[in-house]
Amino acid sequence: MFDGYTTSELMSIFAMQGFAGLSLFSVFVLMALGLAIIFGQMGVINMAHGEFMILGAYTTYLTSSAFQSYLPGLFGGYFFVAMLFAFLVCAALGAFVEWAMVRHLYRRPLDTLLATWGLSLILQQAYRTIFGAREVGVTLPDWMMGSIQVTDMVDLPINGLFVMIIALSIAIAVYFLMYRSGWGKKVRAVVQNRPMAEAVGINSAGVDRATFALGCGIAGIAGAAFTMIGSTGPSSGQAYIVDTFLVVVFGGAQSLIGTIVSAFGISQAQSTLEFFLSGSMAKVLTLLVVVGILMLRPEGLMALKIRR
Amino acid sequence: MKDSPVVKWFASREGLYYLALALLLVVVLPVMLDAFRLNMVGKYLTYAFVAIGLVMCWGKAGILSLGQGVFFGLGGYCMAMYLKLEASTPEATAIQSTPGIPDFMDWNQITALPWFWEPFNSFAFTLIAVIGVPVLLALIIGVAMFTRRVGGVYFAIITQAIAAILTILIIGQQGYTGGINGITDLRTLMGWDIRTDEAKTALYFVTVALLFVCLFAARLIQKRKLGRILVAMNTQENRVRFSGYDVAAFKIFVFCLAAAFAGIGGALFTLSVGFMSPSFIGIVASIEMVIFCALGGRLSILGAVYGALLVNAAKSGFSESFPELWPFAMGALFIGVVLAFPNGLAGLYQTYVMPLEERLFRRKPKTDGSQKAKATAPAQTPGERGKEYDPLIDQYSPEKS
Amino acid sequence: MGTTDSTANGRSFGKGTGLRKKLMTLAASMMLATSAQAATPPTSEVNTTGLAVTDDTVKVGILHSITGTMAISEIGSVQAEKLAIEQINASGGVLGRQIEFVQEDGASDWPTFAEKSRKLLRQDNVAAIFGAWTSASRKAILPVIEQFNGMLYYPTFYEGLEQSPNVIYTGQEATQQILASIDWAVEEKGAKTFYLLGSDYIWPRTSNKIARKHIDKLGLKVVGEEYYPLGHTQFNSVINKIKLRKPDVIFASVVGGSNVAFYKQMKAAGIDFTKESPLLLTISVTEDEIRGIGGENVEGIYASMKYFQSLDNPNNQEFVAAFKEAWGDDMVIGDVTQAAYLGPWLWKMAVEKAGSFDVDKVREASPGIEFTKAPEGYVRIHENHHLWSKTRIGNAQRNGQYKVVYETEDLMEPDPFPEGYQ
Amino acid sequence: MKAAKSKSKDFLLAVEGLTVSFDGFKAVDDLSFYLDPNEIRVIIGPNGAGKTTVLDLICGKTRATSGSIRFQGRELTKMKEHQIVHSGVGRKFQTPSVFEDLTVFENLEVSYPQGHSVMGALAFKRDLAVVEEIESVARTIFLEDMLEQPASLLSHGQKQWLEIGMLLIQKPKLIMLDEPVAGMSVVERKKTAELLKVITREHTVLVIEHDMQFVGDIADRVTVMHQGKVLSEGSIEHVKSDPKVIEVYLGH
Repeated sequence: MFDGYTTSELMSIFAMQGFAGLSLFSVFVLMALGLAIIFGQMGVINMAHGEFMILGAYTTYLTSSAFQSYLPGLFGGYFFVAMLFAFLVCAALGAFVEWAMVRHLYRRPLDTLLATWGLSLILQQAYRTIFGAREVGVTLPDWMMGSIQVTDMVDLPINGLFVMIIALSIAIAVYFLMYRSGWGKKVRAVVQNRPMAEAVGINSAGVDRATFALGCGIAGIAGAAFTMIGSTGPSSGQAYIVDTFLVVVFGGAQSLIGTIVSAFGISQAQSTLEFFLSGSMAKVLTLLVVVGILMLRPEGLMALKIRR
Repeated sequence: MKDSPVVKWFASREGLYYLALALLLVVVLPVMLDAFRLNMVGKYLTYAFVAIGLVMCWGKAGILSLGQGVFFGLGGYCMAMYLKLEASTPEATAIQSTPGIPDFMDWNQITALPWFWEPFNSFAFTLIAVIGVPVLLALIIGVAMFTRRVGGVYFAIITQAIAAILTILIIGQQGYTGGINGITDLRTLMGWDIRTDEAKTALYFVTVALLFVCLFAARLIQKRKLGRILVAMNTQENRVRFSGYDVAAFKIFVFCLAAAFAGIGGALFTLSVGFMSPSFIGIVASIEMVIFCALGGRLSILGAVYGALLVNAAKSGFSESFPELWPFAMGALFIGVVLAFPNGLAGLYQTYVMPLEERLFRRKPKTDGSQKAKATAPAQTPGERGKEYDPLIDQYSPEKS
Repeated sequence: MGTTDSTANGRSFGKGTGLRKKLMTLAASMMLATSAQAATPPTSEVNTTGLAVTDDTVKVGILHSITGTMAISEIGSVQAEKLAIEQINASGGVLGRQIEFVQEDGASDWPTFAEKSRKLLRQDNVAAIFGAWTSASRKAILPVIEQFNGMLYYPTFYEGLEQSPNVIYTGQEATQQILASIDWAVEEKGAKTFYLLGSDYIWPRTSNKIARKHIDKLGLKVVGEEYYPLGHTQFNSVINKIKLRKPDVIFASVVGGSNVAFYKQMKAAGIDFTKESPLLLTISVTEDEIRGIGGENVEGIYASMKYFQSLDNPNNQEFVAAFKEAWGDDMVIGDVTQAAYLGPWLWKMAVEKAGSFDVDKVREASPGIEFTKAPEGYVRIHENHHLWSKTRIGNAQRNGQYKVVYETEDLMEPDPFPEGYQ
Repeated sequence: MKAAKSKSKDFLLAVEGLTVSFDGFKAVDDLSFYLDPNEIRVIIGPNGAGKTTVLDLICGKTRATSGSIRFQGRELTKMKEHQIVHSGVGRKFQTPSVFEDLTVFENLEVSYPQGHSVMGALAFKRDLAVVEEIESVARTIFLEDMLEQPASLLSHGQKQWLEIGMLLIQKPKLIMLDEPVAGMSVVERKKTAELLKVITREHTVLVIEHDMQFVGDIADRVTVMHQGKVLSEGSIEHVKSDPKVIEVYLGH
């Protein structure tokens, strides 16, 4: 299939394809980080994760409308404000959901799956009632929609770069929060041994709520970022849920590093296959490979070997 | 006659539950409803097959599959392939560029029937495939997963991924599968027009009959040691393993059983609705099937039947009067059942209705429940022990699920 | 002719200054007027098959998804059909009877469509159904509607390969939409190479099959053909392939949420559609879709449809005004919405031509029906139950509207089973 | 280490060079020991010495990194758990793990060594022989009056006995018990010791225990483990007087 192209053309395409893989990678990382915290660290199967992302996207939409109406001069920078709002709104809803629903189900992980699925139905219909069944168009500041021309053929999309930067910064922030801060220690203590953590004076209910809220908040930021590359509609969130869970499970549920490694592996596989095959077959093959590897190695890529 | 075990069983409390269901499905509903509504009930009942399988697989053995739609769909597709071939006679498809093959193949420039369609010309093969294909896939998945001890949440997510893969595959290979439209416009079964009211009513009764076959099969398993081991496995997998059981084999068995039930349900669905499409294979359909089971009571096979009936009836009813509210109601149902009634309808029945029954039964001391005490004749003992084991009276411990 | 009269009344409604209340009073006075003037034919004459027709009302069904993933697309059709029914009622109804509609939700689920269509035909005994959107939902309804001899008015542009006596297809079938647009791209824009891209289901695949045959016939070249699963949101790889193969035209039939991702990512990858290199020609992006994608992301693309909201003719101006008045100023109207609006009118005219609500008579009366007041201009029902209509090319503007740059001179003949394209 | 003689058919169980490591940490390190038929062997050792891991390795719950476990001449390290059980090894866990949803009778019935395949379990009939066997075991474990009780209603000690009973009914040759008297009252302890005495008439028993009093009551020989290795082995008096043992264990 590469007949008749010059070497420089091919080099450019490979460079662009590498970039495509990287930007898919950052999309996966963004999707999966919030879930890795909620599912990996807390064991809650949050099927409404996609809906939290879309809530972030709608928040961005509202923020952009507000800026257009009231602060048109600052429109270029609204996105940062929107991400903050998205985080706060989603975290607040997350905290509420944890309080009302999830905390009763910590010992029944499969039941969290059903309850959060119910939540996702309700959220979807709520979006439909509030924002209408149609997708909303989120207007982006012009500087975000362009591309940087590196060579004649190589254009790097700015929004792709931007998503990458967000993904990277959030991944680093989460890493420091979970592994380098006192709060992270508490979270891990609660995850590993709840009664013991309580015995040493950790408010485990508070930690749970904050952790769940954090995971939802990150989903919100992901949703905000996805307005740049995807659609914002009541049921857009469902498109992400299978991929997201596979990324987290494939990485080894309890390992954040594993999540990143698996996001990298899956995204590279998918984007390479997409280049050579049709989109549908690429997707099927990628999923099959992931499921196949999971069958051989159920604990995921980076599971801790624990002495039980 | 009076002493025949069958009569005795029907007079027992458990027997009465089955009688009540039979009465409802065979007499009350057909009398009350017109052919159209009865056909809808028949469609709901095809979901009950999946729900019974889920009770065995999830409620009893603790294996939550989010891919039951896959097996339902495969059973349905097998039946649909047979019916489609019957409908695609060279005369009926004369306007096609290749007459005699299903219309969607013609649209996709396929000029000969693909090899894997050929056997579906045979009705006998189709009947075997309806159960065989889902069971075979379940066997492959089961062997791969359970021998490697994949369980719980991981199993749920992997089955979900399998549902996603199959959906994309079926939609993508539309020349062979009918794509997103599915296999439509099915008319006759061995020359018998399945679209008429009479046929639909007849199919309804076939569905009810097969449903009871599956119910009794599930009940038999529950009553046997096999059923006890399934429950035991759910709570103390290691103890079962170190009591000398090959846990994986039992899990594979119950997963295949659930797949077989789902396949039967799917085939009946195709017959009663008249087409099959990939939307039954997907994740949404699969999760909805879990809620039928959860609402009815995840430990009760009878509850599962009522669950499937009620959720679907509510869905139709609600969406006729308040279409916008339906998703809210459905969502609330999920959350409510999980939070407030983890045992579903069967659990509620057990808590509120059974005490009343208890009083009724106590006035008549000559029912079988009174033989609880160790019988003096040792020959009696083996049979009588465990007779109190009722599907509805199972203890449920949510934290172990 | 009754037909012209009633549409004229419809126009007066469209221009009407305001509120629904006014509409209602208008409708009421209209009713009085008709019943006083023209004698309404007795029910026993116009309804011999047990449809839900009384001396002053007739029941029809509206069957679209208002929940689930397809609600996004189908709501516009519901709105258009309701508007048409209101206008028809305001103008005196059909054979002197007011239309009552029973609305059912297909819930984006094909069996539900089948179930609800059975309900409409068996329980509600509706005289006609306006509904379905996706091919899959139509395929699900089709056996039911043929079995119980109902009448379906189906609004969406679709893949063809179908011709049911019980369906009137008010949208375009694939050849109408595709052939003219490729000819246009070749003649006006000098296109030589094409890249075909679509969502993975029957309509894009059939459309691309027709496009490919036509391109072959013209002696030109298809340099890529590609399908993505519905709901797919990552298009970077295909964008790279497009950059590598440098087609003159990207012929796109991506649908739903994927659209948004596709156009945003194209734009971000530095492809400026206004430069027309490559030129993007779509058959799936109506004004409705642009609202979700964002006008700035599709500025410069070309769409081939039979209707654009910006069409400059008096019929359309009235229609757009009435639609906005009924459903809000921020509404946009796409091709399918307009086609859905035709349904009730075409049915009314067929009923009045037949002088009966009986489905068989309505079917017989349908071919040859002309609707001169159609927003798209003029349409006529073909023997094959599809519509004769013009095909137009629109150029997308930043404000989300299309500017019509080309229109076929003659009406395109509908050809659901195109010879040589199968 | 008097058991330095190499493999001989006389041993019921011969563990040689057994090693398992978790991510580099060797929980059991080149461990060897041998059990004679009908012996009661107690393994003691400080926390983390690898005692429970040894039982896990023998019954197949954990897979050895290297080394061999021969039981009546058959290599266990390559067998599946249920095959190990069928070859005659029974194992009781530290925390009582009985089926709380089932009655005592059913608990014992599930363990009855028949109908272990799927189809077998479907066809399994509760005949007179089964009932008699269950009743006899129930007498041994002091639960003959509680057969119809759900296991969830039993006391902690009774659950421990029930689990031992579930092992007995399998008729294993080797019974492995992990801290069988932990959490028991004084009376229950005494009864358990009695029970073990009865059991050893027909079985070889391998016990992990902390309670030195109890160890003294029952043990034929004692193996002391420390950091995954055998520190000392012999009679209770022998190990009690071994200075290495005193230093790491008894001295605390």
